[in-house]
Amino acid sequence: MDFELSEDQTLIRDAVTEVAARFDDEYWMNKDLDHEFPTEFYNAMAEGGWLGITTPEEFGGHGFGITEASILIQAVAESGGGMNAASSIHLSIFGMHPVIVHGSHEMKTRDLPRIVNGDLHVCFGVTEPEAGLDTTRITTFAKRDGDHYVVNGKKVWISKAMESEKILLLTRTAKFEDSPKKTDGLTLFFTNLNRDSVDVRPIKKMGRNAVSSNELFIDDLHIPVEDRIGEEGKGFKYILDGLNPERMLVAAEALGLGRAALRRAVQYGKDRHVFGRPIGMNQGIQFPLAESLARLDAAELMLRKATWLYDNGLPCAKEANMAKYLCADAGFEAADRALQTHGGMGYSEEYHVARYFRESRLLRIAPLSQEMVLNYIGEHVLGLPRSY
Amino acid sequence: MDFELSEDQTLIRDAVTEVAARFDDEYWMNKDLDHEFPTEFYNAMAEGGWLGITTPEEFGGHGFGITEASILIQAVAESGGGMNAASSIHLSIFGMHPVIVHGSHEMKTRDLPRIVNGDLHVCFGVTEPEAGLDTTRITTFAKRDGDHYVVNGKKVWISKAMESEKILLLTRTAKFEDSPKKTDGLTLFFTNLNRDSVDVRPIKKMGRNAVSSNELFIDDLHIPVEDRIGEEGKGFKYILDGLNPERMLVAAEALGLGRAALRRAVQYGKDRHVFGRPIGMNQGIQFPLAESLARLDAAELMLRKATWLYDNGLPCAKEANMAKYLCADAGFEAADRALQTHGGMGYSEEYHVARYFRESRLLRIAPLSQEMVLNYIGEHVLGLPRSY
Amino acid sequence: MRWALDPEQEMFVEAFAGWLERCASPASVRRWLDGADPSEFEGLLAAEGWIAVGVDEAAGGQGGGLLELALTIEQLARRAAPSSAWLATVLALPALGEEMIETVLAEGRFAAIVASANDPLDGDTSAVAASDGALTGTVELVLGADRAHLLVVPVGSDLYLVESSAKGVTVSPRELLDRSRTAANVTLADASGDRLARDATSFLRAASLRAAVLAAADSLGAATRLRELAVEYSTQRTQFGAPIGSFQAMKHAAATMLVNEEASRSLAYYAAESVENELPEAHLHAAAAKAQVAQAGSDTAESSLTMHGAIGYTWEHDLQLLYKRAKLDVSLFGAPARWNERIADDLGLAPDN
Amino acid sequence: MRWALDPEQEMFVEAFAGWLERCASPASVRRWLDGADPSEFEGLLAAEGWIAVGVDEAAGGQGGGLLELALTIEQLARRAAPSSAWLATVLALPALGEEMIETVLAEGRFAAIVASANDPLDGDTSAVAASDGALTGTVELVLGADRAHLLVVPVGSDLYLVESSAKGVTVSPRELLDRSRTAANVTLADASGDRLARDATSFLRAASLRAAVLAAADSLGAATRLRELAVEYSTQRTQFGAPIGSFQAMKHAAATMLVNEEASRSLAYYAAESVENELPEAHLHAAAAKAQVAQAGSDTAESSLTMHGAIGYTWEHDLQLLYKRAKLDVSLFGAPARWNERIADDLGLAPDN
Repeated sequence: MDFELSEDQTLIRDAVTEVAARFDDEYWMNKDLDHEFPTEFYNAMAEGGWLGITTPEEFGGHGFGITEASILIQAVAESGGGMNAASSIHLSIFGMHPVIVHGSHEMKTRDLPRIVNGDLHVCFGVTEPEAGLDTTRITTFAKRDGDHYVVNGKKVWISKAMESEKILLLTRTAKFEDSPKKTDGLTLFFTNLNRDSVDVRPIKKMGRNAVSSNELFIDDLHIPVEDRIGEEGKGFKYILDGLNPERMLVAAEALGLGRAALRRAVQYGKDRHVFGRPIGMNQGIQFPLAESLARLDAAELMLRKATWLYDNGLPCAKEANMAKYLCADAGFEAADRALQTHGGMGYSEEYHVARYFRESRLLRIAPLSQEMVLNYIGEHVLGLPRSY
Repeated sequence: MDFELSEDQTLIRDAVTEVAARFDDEYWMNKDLDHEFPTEFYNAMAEGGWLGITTPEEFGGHGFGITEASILIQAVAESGGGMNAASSIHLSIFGMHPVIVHGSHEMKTRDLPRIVNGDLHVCFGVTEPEAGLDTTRITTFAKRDGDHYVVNGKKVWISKAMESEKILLLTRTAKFEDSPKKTDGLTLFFTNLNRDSVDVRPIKKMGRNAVSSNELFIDDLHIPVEDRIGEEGKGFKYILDGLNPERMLVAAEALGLGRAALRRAVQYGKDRHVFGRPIGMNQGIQFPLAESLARLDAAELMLRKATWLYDNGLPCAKEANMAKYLCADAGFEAADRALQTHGGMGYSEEYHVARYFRESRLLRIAPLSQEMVLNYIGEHVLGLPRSY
Repeated sequence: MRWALDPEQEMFVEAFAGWLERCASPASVRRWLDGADPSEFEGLLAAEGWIAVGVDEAAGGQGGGLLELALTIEQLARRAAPSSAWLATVLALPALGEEMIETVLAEGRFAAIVASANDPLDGDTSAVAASDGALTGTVELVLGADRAHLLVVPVGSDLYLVESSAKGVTVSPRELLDRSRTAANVTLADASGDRLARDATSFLRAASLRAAVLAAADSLGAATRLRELAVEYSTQRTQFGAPIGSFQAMKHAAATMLVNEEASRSLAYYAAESVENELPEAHLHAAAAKAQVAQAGSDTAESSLTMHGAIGYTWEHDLQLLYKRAKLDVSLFGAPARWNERIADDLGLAPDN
Repeated sequence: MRWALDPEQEMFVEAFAGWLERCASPASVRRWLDGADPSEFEGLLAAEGWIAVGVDEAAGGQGGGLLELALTIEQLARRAAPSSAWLATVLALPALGEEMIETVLAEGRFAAIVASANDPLDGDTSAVAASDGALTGTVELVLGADRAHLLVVPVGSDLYLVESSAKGVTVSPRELLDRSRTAANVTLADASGDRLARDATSFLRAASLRAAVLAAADSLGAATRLRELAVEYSTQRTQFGAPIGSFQAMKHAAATMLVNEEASRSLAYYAAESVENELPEAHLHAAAAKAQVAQAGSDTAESSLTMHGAIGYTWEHDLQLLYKRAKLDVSLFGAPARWNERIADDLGLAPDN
């Protein structure tokens, strides 16, 4: 065993932390209040070459693994940028995985370099209102018509669709009821998010307001065949590949957010004096913060193990799920305690910990609920019968 | 980073698991109920050479580190032997550290091989009723008289004193009030537990009853100077060296115990049918068990990191404390949930999970309370002011 | 609205507590528990009429209702006194007719409902089958069955009365970690029973609510004593040069115990009156009392042990008796999860998937 | 013993709920909250006399006590209706004489006690100093100060009445995440005030207990609605081919909400009556209600959001209003930890180390 980060990894963490530090909490607070995409931050990350951290070198990237990607995104969230910062670049960092593995050479040559240089904003179109967590139940349909497909349907919770030029779009090319296996008949595209055929409506939400979440109403969207990724009907499999790394990135974001909240709480505990002594001297304040640190550190180790397994081609579903659960849990707990450390005042828009709290709460729900993770562990790790 | 156990470590874990598996839950239940030392188990461990896992090779041991020792003791606890199994060998495994580092060559040559072969049982005499967690407050006094010391005082919570031939005994050779620093004036001995001068009285307790806990009434115990470890007045420092490894071993025991409890709970969840279906199908049963697994796994990673740091000569106090906290917490939680999975019936002497529960509860109190760990993290890691 | 016990209830508590002070000293309790023989104390409880609390005076009882029973068990729990015979009997008595109750009380006999103490008492009643008054079947973990002379056996929607000394009745004691309560498996093999006039369904429904309230009150009593012990210890014990009660974590723990206790008392007494008066939401009040009071009692047990440190883990210290009692009360007559299932059904949620 | 609200109280709740149904529709509430302008609703509350609940009829009030106030705020919270002006006023009024109260009510004016909403109201009173009736000092985060015409200012053991429009008074609104309540910092710079006849210490002591009970009742109201929304949603939403209400984790969550709600209702109402009647342990009952009811409300908020999933996180869904309301109630007028400190002091533990 070896618990030390590699030299590259340490460099990445430090360099990204340095870039992110240029954008302070005020910046993020304002972006959040104004519901405004953090373009300056995004550009700084692109200029630093960080958007291509996992893109193969032949397409302009660095070719690093999920370990480095998770270190990067954690540093970004931990800076105080939280989910606003992370979501603005999340898809660029690892979302192109299906394109990299299964896309045509033309697609890769055409699109990947533009993602690396920040020119091309992308979003991920999977979830639908009626399907919920059961992806195979999506109904957005792509009907083949000569050299293109005609797509109709509705998507929901599509992050950054407002700001995106292209979308990674999951559709059905065969209906659920006509497919031999429920995971058959799904087809993945990477195509232009043509506003003439797609109505993009942002959803107002409790937090992470700098990056939009959207409903997509897709009405006869024409997609050229060459925008299809891999084979028709194999889309679910291509998405599945990315599921565990996705969990790891979300875990990293939750972790960073929790550390940001804890940092503020500890500082407040030192600075704020009541009856002539810092409130952090109170065990009622100090113990919960100390415990949060222990839980964050342990969750981070699980995340590191998960990314290490993935990068080494070993099975990692158990660890990816656990990392998501533990990081989301420890992150939210830290944010909640930070709020409490700040007294009720923490529950005021003026304090950044309230923003961290709202964002970290989201990570327990989406993109995967804590309960679904427990279902996974119960069924696939402990071997208990399926409970739902 | 690298999350794989070495070949040696895997071998140790598997071999110890195999030895421990010869002693089933009934064995431990009976030893516990009868308050009887598990001699057969102890002998089997001695015969396998396991008692010398950290003893240097020149004194008959294997010369492994705390990583291997913690893997060993975890496997022993995890077998179902729990704290009874672990406590029967705990001191032999790593407790001789002060002797190995600071003892005279004569002492080492005389005693260490007998510890490795199991012939010499030892105990650790530090805690006193009035001193509690504040070791510098002990008052057992060793007065120099020519070529020996004369010791008087009282010790409490001395595990295995009943069964031990020798004791590692911490005394004061200068009173607290006469010492320039409160950590000065303490002196450590490794000497015979002479029953003529020491009255050993077992304390009845809620659990871990196969290995005694004792009060020691020391009345004019004569200790030859050559039984002193290192210099007079430096005893605290010698003990301090072993504090972090001690926390790691306790963490490993708590972890093993938690895994034993979880294993039983999962099995019961599969086997027990109510209304025609296994109770493990209920999310109310399944989710807590799944979460416990995640917490145990994360705590184990913290423990591994702590032992890795120690074995590599790196600072490890933060991780050692966190490992103790997380393992004791996750272990107790798992035992508590195992009890609940068994219904109220789990709260019956007949079920092994009740034994695990009693033992794991002890580990949150002793040898170091969870609150003291939080004090450490709050003060020394987060940099908050001392709270007590 | 009455915001305190009425004077009669207060006198009752005082009288019973005083009696316990005399008749159930800590040393006596130790003797009964360590010796696993509570019969001396049970005999006293019966002889002095404490077991007739909650029974109409017309049936030879002392009067009072579920609240008085709750007050009784609260005091018993506070001293970790053996309670199975008493508790099983007061729960079983309402199944019998007035005349029979009078006889049972007069003879100092004990009774028990043959249903698992792990579950709400109105669970499955199919374990025992009846054929011409001959009963056959096994029920595990019946509270106080080992102490009972009379067994009230649910069979479908009927109730039968069986003498525990009758042919075909086997009562196998079970060992509980909490030695202040006892339980046994009851096996009936063609045992003869008399069918009682009461309908099993309504009787067990009421009994399950009464049992939930009494388990809550039991936990409350144990928690009260656990809090007293912790506060007392924390003013005496010093660490790092100061009484441990001066450390903030200890203060918060002690205050939380007291706050929980006050809340628990309101909940338990309110639930007792609600069940007694058959309020429409009595089942929710009983479930709330069971879940919250027992959980609070368990939390207090943990806190008290934590505050005591290792001394609390010793066999000689009374803490362990109360700790185990509070812990058992969580699952006694149905863990919160079991009660939740019923309430979920009431909420109109879909049946299990 | 009264185990339900009396008919008059029930009629009161019905009338007020009906009035809210008409005058505070979800759309109106949205408008008030999103526009950060609750004045329309506040005006209605005053004009229709709802703010005079809990005030003696002799002083122009509607009669009733703390329980009636608790019932009122429970209904307000259930709809996430703006409540600071109302709450601040009912807490401040008892500082004034009967005649003045009558005038204030008749004129539809609002009042507020100048003390931090973060702490129990009877905290430090040294923030403001008086010199010949001229007051100077700053108090942060005063609930409803931005809505108040009159400020009741504690200065040591005295109370002063200050017009918020007076010279030297600066009221700076603070932004809370929960938009259904508002707060402000109050700065006085040689502001002139009239000394009131009431002693600050006893007034604030009583006010702090009343505030704790009302924060608890507020949380209870929010929790009730959060539970209703969750149950409704779980019967409609399907996942994996079944309504999510059929999954056991959902059922347990829903049942736990309901059980918590019942327990909370008992605790909050009991504490209201205990404080109203100045029972010796009223402070414990208030602290218990504050700690447990607000915590249960916060738990319900979490569960309800979890049951809803992402839809509950949207701005358009009412859940977020109630979620934030329940969360704020935990710290409003003192987080449980703050109350615990006082109780620990009562327990006779040593002072802080």
